[in-house]
Amino acid sequence: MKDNKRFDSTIEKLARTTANYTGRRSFIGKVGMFLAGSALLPLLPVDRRARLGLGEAQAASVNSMTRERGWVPQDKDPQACDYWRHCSIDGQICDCSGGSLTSCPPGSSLSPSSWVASCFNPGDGQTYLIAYRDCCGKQTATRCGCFNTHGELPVYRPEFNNDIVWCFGAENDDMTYHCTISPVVGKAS
Amino acid sequence: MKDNKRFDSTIEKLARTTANYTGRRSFIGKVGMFLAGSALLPLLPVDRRARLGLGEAQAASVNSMTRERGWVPQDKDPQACDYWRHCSIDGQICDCSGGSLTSCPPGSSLSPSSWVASCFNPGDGQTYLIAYRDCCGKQTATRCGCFNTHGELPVYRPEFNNDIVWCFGAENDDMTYHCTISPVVGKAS
Amino acid sequence: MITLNNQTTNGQRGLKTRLAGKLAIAALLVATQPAFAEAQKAVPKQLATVGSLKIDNLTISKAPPSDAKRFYLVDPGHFNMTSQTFVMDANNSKLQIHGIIDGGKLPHVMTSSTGKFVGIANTTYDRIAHGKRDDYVRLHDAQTLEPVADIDIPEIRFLTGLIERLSAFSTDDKFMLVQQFSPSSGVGLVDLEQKKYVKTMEVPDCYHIFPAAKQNFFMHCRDGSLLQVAYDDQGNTKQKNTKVFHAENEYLHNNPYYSNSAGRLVWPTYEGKIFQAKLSDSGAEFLKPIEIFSDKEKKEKWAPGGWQPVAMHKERNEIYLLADKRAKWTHKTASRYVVVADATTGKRLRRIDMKHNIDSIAVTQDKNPTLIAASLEHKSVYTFDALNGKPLASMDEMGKAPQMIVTMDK
Amino acid sequence: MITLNNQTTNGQRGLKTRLAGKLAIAALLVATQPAFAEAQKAVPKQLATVGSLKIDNLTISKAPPSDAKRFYLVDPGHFNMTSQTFVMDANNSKLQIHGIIDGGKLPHVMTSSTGKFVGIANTTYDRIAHGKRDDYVRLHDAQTLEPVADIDIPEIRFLTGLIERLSAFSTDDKFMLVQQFSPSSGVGLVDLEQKKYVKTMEVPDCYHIFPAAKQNFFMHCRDGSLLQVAYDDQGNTKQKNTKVFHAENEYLHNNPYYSNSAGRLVWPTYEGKIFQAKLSDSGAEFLKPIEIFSDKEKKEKWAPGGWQPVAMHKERNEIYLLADKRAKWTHKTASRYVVVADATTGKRLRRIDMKHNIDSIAVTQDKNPTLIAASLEHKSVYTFDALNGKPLASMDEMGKAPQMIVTMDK
Repeated sequence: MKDNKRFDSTIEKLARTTANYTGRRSFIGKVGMFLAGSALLPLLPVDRRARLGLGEAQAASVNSMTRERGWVPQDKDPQACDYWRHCSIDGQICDCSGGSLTSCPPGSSLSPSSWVASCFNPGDGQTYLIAYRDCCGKQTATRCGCFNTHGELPVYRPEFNNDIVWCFGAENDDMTYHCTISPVVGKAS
Repeated sequence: MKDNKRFDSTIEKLARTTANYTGRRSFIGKVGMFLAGSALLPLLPVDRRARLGLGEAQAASVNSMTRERGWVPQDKDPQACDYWRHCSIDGQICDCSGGSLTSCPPGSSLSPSSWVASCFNPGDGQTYLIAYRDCCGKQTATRCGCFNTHGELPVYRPEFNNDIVWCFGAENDDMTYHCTISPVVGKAS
Repeated sequence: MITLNNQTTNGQRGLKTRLAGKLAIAALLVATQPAFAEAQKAVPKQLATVGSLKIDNLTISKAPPSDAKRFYLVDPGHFNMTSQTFVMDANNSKLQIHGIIDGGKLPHVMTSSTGKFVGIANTTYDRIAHGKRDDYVRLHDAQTLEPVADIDIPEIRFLTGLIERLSAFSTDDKFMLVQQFSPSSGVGLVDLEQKKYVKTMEVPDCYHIFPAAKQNFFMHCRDGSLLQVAYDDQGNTKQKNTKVFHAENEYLHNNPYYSNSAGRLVWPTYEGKIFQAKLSDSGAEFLKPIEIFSDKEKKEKWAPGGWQPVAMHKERNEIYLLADKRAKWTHKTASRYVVVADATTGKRLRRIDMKHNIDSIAVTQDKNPTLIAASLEHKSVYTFDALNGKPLASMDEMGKAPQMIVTMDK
Repeated sequence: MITLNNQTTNGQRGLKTRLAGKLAIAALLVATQPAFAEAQKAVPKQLATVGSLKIDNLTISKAPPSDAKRFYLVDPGHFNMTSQTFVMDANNSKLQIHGIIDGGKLPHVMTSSTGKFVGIANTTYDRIAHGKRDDYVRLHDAQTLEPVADIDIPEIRFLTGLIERLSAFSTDDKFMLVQQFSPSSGVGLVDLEQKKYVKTMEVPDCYHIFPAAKQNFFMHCRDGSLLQVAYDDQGNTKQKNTKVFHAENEYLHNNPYYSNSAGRLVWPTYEGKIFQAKLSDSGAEFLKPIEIFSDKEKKEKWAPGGWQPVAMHKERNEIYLLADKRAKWTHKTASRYVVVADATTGKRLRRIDMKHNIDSIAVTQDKNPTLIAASLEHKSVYTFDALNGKPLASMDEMGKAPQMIVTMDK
């Protein structure tokens, strides 16, 4: 996870300045972020359907970060809270309730707005930018509650804050949280 | 609890016939119930405030009837689900959320309708008629969930059925269940 | 392809584009169009660009078409103001969750005979659990789960811990029938095709709604008879009672098994006697009651118990009863076993040990039936091969109180 | 005195009165008047007499007057559509629950300076989590818990995991201020006396609302400054920024301590540095920041963490910080300890081991202060003597996610 710290540092600064009306730092001088196109995205090694075939679909919501150990990601099980892409999720994993890592469950609506985090993938040793999207317009899903805060910033840095109901711009403007998907936006070099 | 069986038997018949438009049994021939006035009610030996003084107000919702043992009442702790008056309660004990055995919590409304059961008091060896009243107009209270079915009858015998939201006639007709109180109506001889 | 929504780059400075070296791709991204043109207004303008990244290939999932293995698991959260219905299937010996449909207090969930939609009758209040009450029925597409109809009804729903047949679709899915209890007994008639409420039909002191063909339904009355009601499109009724078919001290469980298509009613008592009837527009045919437990078993305290204690596989003519050894008056306490009996002879066929405390059971109607079991204690659903009892799959975190299983009738 | 409601005795037979022997009292009862005359219509007529027994001396409880030990424990159920606020007090070293007030999604709970009422800002939807949104504010009497005002506001509430100061009463309880985030930053002004919404006042990219006297409030802006806003009754504002008082990488926790009456702001960073200010209509006075942990403790990984991590006892000038040894980026994970420091010197006064994983803390402002601690894990609230750390009382089953403690300011 050696890349992680530097990336956190740069992306934080991007956020504080780009939307700051009275910002005191130059945007250009600080940005060190590099977003690679989706063509570079790795194929995920996980087939979540295969997992269900084991016969026991038990939510792994306890596997979130702990006070003592912090964030220790794995790359095998996207329905578990310690799956690497979920490093800054706060809510429910859609994959456990009829959605997937990149799709909302039927009948919910996908918000166009997001908070972001850089998450380290232990499978390939790379760090990626995840733009969490909330699926909205339904009550909170019940499965796979997941509360991670790796790189999570306070509410005055909203792009990095996972407490906000991120349903801005969702259909009908229903500001109601159902669950969260964890799409990769690009690689953080 | 020797009196209990006979009382159950008689009170059941009362219910089936009194409200039955096409009933086949005579009301008069069957009623063996005897309701004593409230002057005969025993003073409760329990001071619930004293209990709180112990410093730990832990809900005893697990102490309800079990499949193996059935209903085994006690007369010491009215906030516990196995307290004798709660023999046919289905919901939350108001005493745990700002009410008492005979009062609804602030801001809720008292329903004038009730289901009833005959409950055996191990303290004095007597059986009493309890007319459960629901407190209404609020979301379900969170504390002291209690699911007992001693003498509980199916929905087509509604006066003895505890599944119904018993808020008929409550203020504003809010058919919303908050919690239940367990007042004694009289002694069943 | 990734784009950045540059509508957020206003303010005193805006997003500069003098980028170099590694930033070339980022610059490219910024230059493209805003992410969601129609949604721009609602995305807060103080968000930085990273707050509204456009990402392709994000979708809304769609459930597969409903088949014989589809089922709905209803979680009313005990007496919660809101409820959730899990949309699931048991295909391929697995358990899949396809989504969740919201509902109000103590919802009635009804599947259509074709499986194309599922209906939920709801009650809400405009101030949480207080204020103005609103009763309505929503029909949801079985694949998108989106509401396809939202029909207002009078505020008459009889609110109880979930009893399945207090609302029902007619056998042809053209009407919905909904029980009123207060201020008097009635059945509301909803025309689903015209999406309108017709009227509340008066009935005597009877409960449950068991639809039969040609605009008939049956109810069960306090005295132990059934009431047959025929209704026309305007809600005019003809009513007649059957004989009293069970004794006063033979208490029938709240949730019997009933099939809209077959008119088959299977109704256990607290002690394990099972009454059966075939209901049709020409009347009720009562079958010979079955004693599901032997005298020896009764002495060992075997009796049914749970919330939804009985199921039937129609083609196999098998009755499934949730049961265990139990003390008197524990008729709603969870059980660990299912006993299976021939519906005609009452002969015991097998017993399935589910190894968990189970409150509700159902059986799919296909040739390789699945036994579905829900547990309040574990907030989980379990499946078993209904023929050999082998455990197949399970799923946890099914809400607060997953209490009712609604399966397909065919 | 017991009476039976004989309004249910109609039907084909009615309730006969030919009673004898032991039945004499029952007969007497039946002869008396109906139980609740005004409610008769709604009590189902098919109920037998036993379904509407009149019982005297049944009441609705009333909470004692609010005092310094009164507090409110808010359970939003994480992101649940409905919420519950427990009305409690910590008098006599005990914990008493006086009732529950319902709320909508992610409510903001505000106590009035007199303690006479408590306000809850709510958001609801008319189709559970969907459809028509309604934002409103309700004021509840602190003893009856009944709503005494219900004020409609535009649908602007900024919905987040509970952050206490996104809505606030003005220091004189005449106004309520409520933050808007989308589509742009704003603060809604509600006139509580006239029970009407005034307007949404535009503000820059700033967060939280800290009221000061004479119709002023402060917000905290993205760049690290405070924004002072003075408003008149019509919502016209004068705005100015203070200096930037903390560095960009000094992340401030979401829930600072703030006192309306004293204008005292206490705000810890993720790493335990505590910024302080005194806010008034004449501006912000920044105090010298405190490092709450020694270098040695920092090496041992001591840092604050939890949801509501800081409290202050004003008269004693003591800061209470929820803290534990922890890995980086676990700033919201529960902690087991409270460290107490002098607010001026930063000197460590004591450390309290709460022996449970605690998410939120608060301290009462009386002379024998109580430390109140809430645990999401245990769904419980605990109290401790704030001066010697002795455990006093606890109460369990406090909903789904008891996350925020709102105490009296005085």
